[in-house]
Parts: sequence; C-alpha cells; structure tokens
Amino acid sequence: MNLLERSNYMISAMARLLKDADSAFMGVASFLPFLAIAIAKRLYNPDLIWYSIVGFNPNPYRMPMSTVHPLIAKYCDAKLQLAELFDISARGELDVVFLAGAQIDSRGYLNNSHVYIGEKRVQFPGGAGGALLHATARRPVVWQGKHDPRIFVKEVQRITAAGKPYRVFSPLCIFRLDESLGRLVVEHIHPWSSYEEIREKTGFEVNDAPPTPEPSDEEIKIIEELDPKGIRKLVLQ
Amino acid sequence: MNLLERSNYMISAMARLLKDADSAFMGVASFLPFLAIAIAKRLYNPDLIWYSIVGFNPNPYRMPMSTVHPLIAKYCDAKLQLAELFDISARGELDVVFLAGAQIDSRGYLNNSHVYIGEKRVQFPGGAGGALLHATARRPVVWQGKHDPRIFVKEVQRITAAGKPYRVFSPLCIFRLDESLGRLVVEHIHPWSSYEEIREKTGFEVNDAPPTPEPSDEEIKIIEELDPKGIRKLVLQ
Amino acid sequence: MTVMSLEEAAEMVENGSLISLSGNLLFRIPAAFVRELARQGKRDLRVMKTAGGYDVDLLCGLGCAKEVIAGFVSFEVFGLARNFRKAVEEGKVKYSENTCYSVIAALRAAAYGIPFIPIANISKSYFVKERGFKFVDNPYGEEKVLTVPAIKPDYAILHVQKADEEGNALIYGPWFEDVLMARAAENIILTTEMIVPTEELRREIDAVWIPKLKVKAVVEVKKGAYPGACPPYYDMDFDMMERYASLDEEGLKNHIWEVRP
Amino acid sequence: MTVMSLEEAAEMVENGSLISLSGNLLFRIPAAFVRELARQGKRDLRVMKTAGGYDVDLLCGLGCAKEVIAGFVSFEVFGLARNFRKAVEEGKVKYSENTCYSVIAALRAAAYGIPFIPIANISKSYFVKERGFKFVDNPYGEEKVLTVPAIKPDYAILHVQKADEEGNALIYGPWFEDVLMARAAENIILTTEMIVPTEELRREIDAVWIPKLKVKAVVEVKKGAYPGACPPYYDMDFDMMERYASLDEEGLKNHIWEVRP
Repeated sequence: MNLLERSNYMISAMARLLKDADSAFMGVASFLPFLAIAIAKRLYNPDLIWYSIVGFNPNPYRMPMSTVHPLIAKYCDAKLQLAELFDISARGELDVVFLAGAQIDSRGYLNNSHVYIGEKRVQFPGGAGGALLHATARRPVVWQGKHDPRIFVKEVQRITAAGKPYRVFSPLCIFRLDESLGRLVVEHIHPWSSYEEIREKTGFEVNDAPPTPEPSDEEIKIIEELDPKGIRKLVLQ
Repeated sequence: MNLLERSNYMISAMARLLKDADSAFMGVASFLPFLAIAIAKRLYNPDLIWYSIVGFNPNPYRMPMSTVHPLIAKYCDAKLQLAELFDISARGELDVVFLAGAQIDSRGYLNNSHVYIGEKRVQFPGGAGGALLHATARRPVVWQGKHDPRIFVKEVQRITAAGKPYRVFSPLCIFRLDESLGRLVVEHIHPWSSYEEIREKTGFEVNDAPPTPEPSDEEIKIIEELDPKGIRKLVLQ
Repeated sequence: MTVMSLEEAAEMVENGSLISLSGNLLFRIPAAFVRELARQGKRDLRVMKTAGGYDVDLLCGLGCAKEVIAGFVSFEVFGLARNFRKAVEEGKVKYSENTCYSVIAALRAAAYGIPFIPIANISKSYFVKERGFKFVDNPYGEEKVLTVPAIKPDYAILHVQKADEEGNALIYGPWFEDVLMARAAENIILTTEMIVPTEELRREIDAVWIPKLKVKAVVEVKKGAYPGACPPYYDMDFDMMERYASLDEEGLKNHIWEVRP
Repeated sequence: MTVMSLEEAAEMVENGSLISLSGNLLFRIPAAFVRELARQGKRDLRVMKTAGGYDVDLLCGLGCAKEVIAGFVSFEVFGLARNFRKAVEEGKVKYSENTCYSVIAALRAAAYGIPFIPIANISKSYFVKERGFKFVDNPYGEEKVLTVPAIKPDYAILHVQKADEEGNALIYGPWFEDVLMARAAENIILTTEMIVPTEELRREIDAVWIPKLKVKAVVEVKKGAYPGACPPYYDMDFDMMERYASLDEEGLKNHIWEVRP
C-alpha cells in the first residue's frame, strides 16, 4: 500500500472519531487532522466546530501547503485569535485537539522539547500549544508520522505536554489509553502492519488488535478533492 | 457673560493646559474637554494623541450630542478599545485625563458614588473609569459644571477616585494642587466670579487669584465651528 | 433552531440570571430585548455592564433587577438615570459599584478561565473593599498586587448590526466590551438589525468577531437599540429619550407596552 | 521622522534587546528586517514569538541571538529549523522554551501593566519549573493557581500590509499575536508592504488595529516577508525555502547579502 493510501486509513479513522465531537482544533503541519476534520464536517457531523489559528470554522476548498495558511482565513465564518482558542481550552470548552508528538510515551505524554543521547542534546521544535491543550482539552488526539522505539518510548525524558489522550495515531496502529492499566493499549493495527512489527518498534508493552477499518469511497473522494497533489503523504515520509 | 461665553473661558484654559501634553483622554458627557482637545490639536499641539472610547485620534468635524458617539469612530485613525485605554493608563503611559467629579474635595479626590444626607442616600451615577485613571494617569484634570459647598467639600464622604489632580475646573475658578499644603489652591478666578463668591461657595479654605485669561479669537472660532448649536452650555446649566 | 422570536429568546433568561448587556450608555444597547424581559416580568436579575443607560435604568425601574454591577449608570446629555437612582436609594437594587476597568478585568478573568486577575492599585477607592477585591503577594517581586475575581455572566445579551442564522455576528464601529462579554459569558443571546446569509457576512470578515459559539438565540429586531442609537442605521431618538428620562414608575410600565418591540 | 530606511530602523535595535517578531512560522514575518539585523551584525538579541520559523532560525544561525523565548520553532512543511536547532544543541543559544499559551500570557501581563497573570495548570510540563513559573494562593478560593510573569519586549517588530507615515497600520487576515505584541512592547518598528495616506487607511478602519503609539519607525519594504508569505500579496517562495532549509552557516552568510532587502 502506498503512502497516500496509508494516510487515507489514518485520516478516515481520525474523521470517524469526530462523529460525536463538539469541536476540533488542529495546528501547524497537521495535514492528516486537517483532512479528517473536513471529512467529519461534510459526512458525519455538520455542526462540528473547526478551530484554526487563522479563524473560526474554515470552509476550505483545498488544503494549502500549510495547515495554518492565512489563505484559509478568507473562508472562515468569523475571526478568532490563537490566544482566544487557548482561552477556550483553558475554560474546558475545547473537545478534540490534534497534537503531534516528537516522542510519545506509554502514558500518552509528549516530549517535543529535546532528548539527550548520552551527552548530546537533540533539539525538537517545542510543543507549540500542546502543554495547555493536552492538559485542558477534553479529548486530545495524539499523532505521529513515524513509528520506532525512539519515538514510542516507555517514559519520555522530558514532559512537554501531559494529559489523557483519547487516541494515539501512528503509521502502524492506533492506541487508546486504558485508564485502569494507566498506559496505552493498541486498539487497531493498520493492515500494512502487524502485532510483531509494532512490538518490535515500540518501547513499551503492546497487544494484538483488530485491523483499522478501511476508508470509505466517500471519504477518499473528499480527501482527493481537498488534497489532489498528495501533500498529506509528506507526513509519513 | 452668558453660558456659552463662560464655557469658552473654561475650554480655552483646558486647551492651553494641553500645549505640552503627549496624550489626552476624555470620556462620556465631556463637552468642554472634547472642545479643548480639538483646539489643542489644531492650534497648539498637532502631535497630541487624543484617546476616545470609540477609537484612537478622532478627527471630528463637529461635536455630536454625545462625546462618545460611535459616529466619531468613523473619523478615527485606528481602532482602540476602552479596555486598551485603561491598560495604557495602568502602564503609566496616559498623560492628561479629564475626569468629572460629582463631589470634589480639598485634596482633589472625587466622590461619584453616593452621599448620605442624614439617613437619606443620594445616589450618583458612579465614577466610570475615574478610579483607575485618577490613580494612574500622569496629569488628571478634574472638572465640574456647578460650584457650591455641597460639591466642593473639605473631605468627600466616599472616595470613588483618588489621585493628584493637575488642575480642577469649576464654573467659578481653576484650582491647582499645592503639594506642600496637601490641598487645592485657587490659581485663576473666572472674570464673572470673585474671591468672595468662591469663598462662600467652597467647603474648604480658598485664596484670591488672578483672573482666568480670555479665550482667543482663534479658539472661539474652532469652538463655534465644532459646536455651532452650543451643546457645551448644557454642562453649566 | 437558533433563530427565534424576541419572546422565545427572553423566555430563556431565568429569574436570578446574571446578564451582561452590550453597548455603552445609549449606543447599540439591547433595548428591545430588555423591554421584553420587563414585559415578561423577570425578577432578581443581576445586570452587568461598564456604563449603563436606558437598559439598566429600565430593568431597575420595573423591579426586574436586584443587582447592578457597573462603573456608571446615566443618560449622559439626557441627565441622570432616575429609575436606577431611585431603586438604589430605596434599597430595592444593590449597586455593586465598580470602576469600568474592574468590570473589564472581571470579564477578562472569566474569558481566560482564570479565577482572578491582577489590576493596577486603585485601593484608595472605597468600593475596592466593599467588593472584596484582595491583594496577593507578587511571587516575582516585592510588592503586593491588587486583584479582581472573575465574573462569568450567564448570558451576554448583544445587539449587533448583522448576524447569520447560526449566530456568527458582525459589529460596525466600536465594540465597547461586547466581544469580551461574548468570550466571558456562559451563553449568548443576539438581537440583530438584520439576519444575513453566512456568505454575505463572510465578505466583511474583518468585522465578524462574534463566532456562533455559545449563541443560543438569534433574533432579528429592526431598531433593536431604540431609543438608543445603532450607527450606521439610526441615531438616538432625542425626543423619546427626553420623555423617557422623566417617566415615573407608572409611565415606565406604559412605556414597555407602547414601544414595541 | 518616523518613515526611514531599513538600515536606519535596524540601527535603532541595540545589541542585547528583547525583540518580538510578527506573524507565525512563514506568514507575515519581518524577514527583510531580520536580514538587515543580521547584516548589521547584531549580537545578544533575545527573540520572542509564539511560533517562529525563518526569522528565528536566521538570527540563531548567524549568531545574532542569545536567547529564544518561544513555544515552537520550525519550518512546517519545509522541515526542521536547522540553524536554530544546531545553535541550541551547541549551547550557543538558550531556548527558553514555553508553550505558545504562556508566551501570550506573558505578553498580556505586559500589555495590562500587571506584574503577572494566572494561567491554566500546565505544571506537569517540565519547562514550567525551568522558566520559574510560580503558584500563588487564590485569594477567592481554595486552590493554588499557576502564574506567568510579564515579559515586555523592547521592540515589537511587525511586518504589515499597509501603514501610514505616522505608524497607524492595518493587518489583513489573521493577526497572530501582533496586536498583542504592539500593546505589550516598549517600542514598535513597522515594516510595511506599502505606505498609504492616512485618509486611505481610515477607509478600512475595521482592519486598522495598530495605532501609531510607540511606533518609532515605519519602513516601506515590498516583499518584506519574503521568502515567507504576505497574503493577499504573495505566497511563500517554495523553492527558496527549500534551499534555505538546507543552508549551512556559510550559505546563510551569503543568503542575507544575496536576498535584498
């Protein structure tokens, strides 16, 4: 399965999570969440509120090369500032937020700051809004475009953002948080991967799980309409 | 001298205070300050920044029936909110502010809240932004359209706004604060009044003083251009 | 449905609610909505605004309000707000006096989801103690810092120039505290001079600062700020305001039925 | 005179200044101004922004910055900010990591003239301790409340679409944190796609949220955000950004002289 088809599985699963959501926010470099929210609004949940740092409720006809491109602002229903979006989350009124994690641990905590490999510091870009959003949004959804044992670790060296993730998306599988176990468990394994592969590439204990459902034709149609050039695959490279 | 002519004296003296001012703010029902700021900008201090609760640097061609009329907003150089104006003052960046006082005491403190006459409460409208502005603007200028011993009192029953007034304007005279005495002293007496009248109508010790300078022809011309119907006299009735 | 009649929208506001009102003095005030609240005989309302006029006065004069949280209540050129004044003097309404600045601070704290916010030191003003504003230690310096607790209105009642059916709305001219109120309040009720299609609103996006979030009612009310002004559509009705300013309680009771909506 | 050349405006910024930069990632960034700072060999700058990109990276890569106060520094689709990353990894630049939210809170406190402001509890994040954010007692409740101290930039450097000669300015599209920065900073330097007469600006008053207050310089720089985007006038230069993202220090030194202004 090529990267475009793989990303479609992830987008579809993200979109279906939003069926009962009040609101969803996505930030920078968030091509998969961008497309997932667009699908959810068109197919499953027209009342879903879409927050973007460039405005309230975008209505894009295609996905730009940046998920926070000001061009999107032209097609919003109202102005809204990033600061106000943070306030909404701080007030406990933000439902789903999509957060990228440079490193993700078994609790679903994120490290977007830096790690030390021996003496050497490896610097990440920083967690952007994650520290607040992970802690205060109702349903944080974490995602990553790569899956290896340095990314999915038992415990992050530094906590940039802590919260209770609703789901964690990797290019191999989907995790959910088992609160009784206090750690992530595998909920779905993407059809191009396997329990064995995930076990090998994950820094904490994992389980077998049923395959991720296929994206529907309608979902794929919207994805291809909004992303005809396949920008989305950049995430998985 | 009729009320229009009297108000011209007060406006002229207010305008001349603004010759070296960085910025000036006036609020609601502030006809005399409105005209004074307009004169100062045109004749004495073109760089004077004029704050209004409807916007930044109004350029009105006439004075509306309200000094905070949204019509003024059309002729502003930029948007600015009341909240932001307060922030400017809180940061110590506001120079002159014109404050109306329902009751004004010998220290220049204001009571815009209420008084008790025996058991009976007499309610005033409240001090609007005065509590903050009197305390934080560099040069608060207090004004009143009436002068009697119940208004100019030795000590207000309730302090709505406390600060060090730069000047206090009454329809009879102009006070300034003598910091060594810790109280207001008369600086100018309007030509239609006298030391005797002021002594009789003021609840604290007063002194004789030279007459308030006459408004110039240019000042009067601007006043009449901006206020052809004489709204300004409402303040002195 | 978010679009509804003035009657239906006013019915949502329960007795005892804390409501904050749009505009300033006689500008862009939710006058028609306030009259409907009075016609419905609401009681024990707590009314919040930086600078109130006709709206606050009417709710006080007709026994709808039990508390006013404000910095100023008056009619500017039309004189004092007689009914407000009388109700406070007679102890029927509690005037929780503030300065406009502390009303804004309380709304900011509510909008940011924080329990309190520091403000400049205005502690010589008598109401600081009466309102219970407290000092805290500045953890980053030596001095004590005055604070204001958050106040979260149950309803922000906003009269705007244009809104769509969902509740996205546009304000021309000064916002006063309206956008802040909208952020701070639990719910929003909009009255609007006109309901327009979303696409039309979007063409003026730079003025659309009220998203439909929390908007529970959109009511089209032409001249909804009357006798106040709603530029660019109409100015104050000077004659009516002069008459209003001299009304006694009986006159006030007639006024809300004579002036419809 | 407020209108001046890019060179003159950049000369105002002293070594060691705390500067906050407009825009977000690659959008409406003061790119030309930042290149001029680098050409003038500024040192020890402290650079503040919620989400930096080209601008922050360039100042780090050329040794102009000693500290970055931000929540995120990256090029989004163009990959990581290599020069920023390298400078931080080698200890040449201190990354005072925040979350974008706490950068905003620090600017809000500065804008309001208050020494600190409460924020939501994000205390599990490691940088909360590293930044020295402190809890205070909530004087109106039981819980402890996390706070952020004010940070007041010496200069807010804003690239805008239109400004007049005095420094009143208009922003089309998202403000990001620019209006807040303008309120918080001690001084403002504007670069603008075009200088227009005040009367022309006034016709679009709904978008004019930067008054001339504190504006010390207005510089007309066409394509001042290049290689970033400045809608509606131009998009990012994708080729240039891809090339930029792979430049080493030598390449960077050439870049600031090749790309003029």
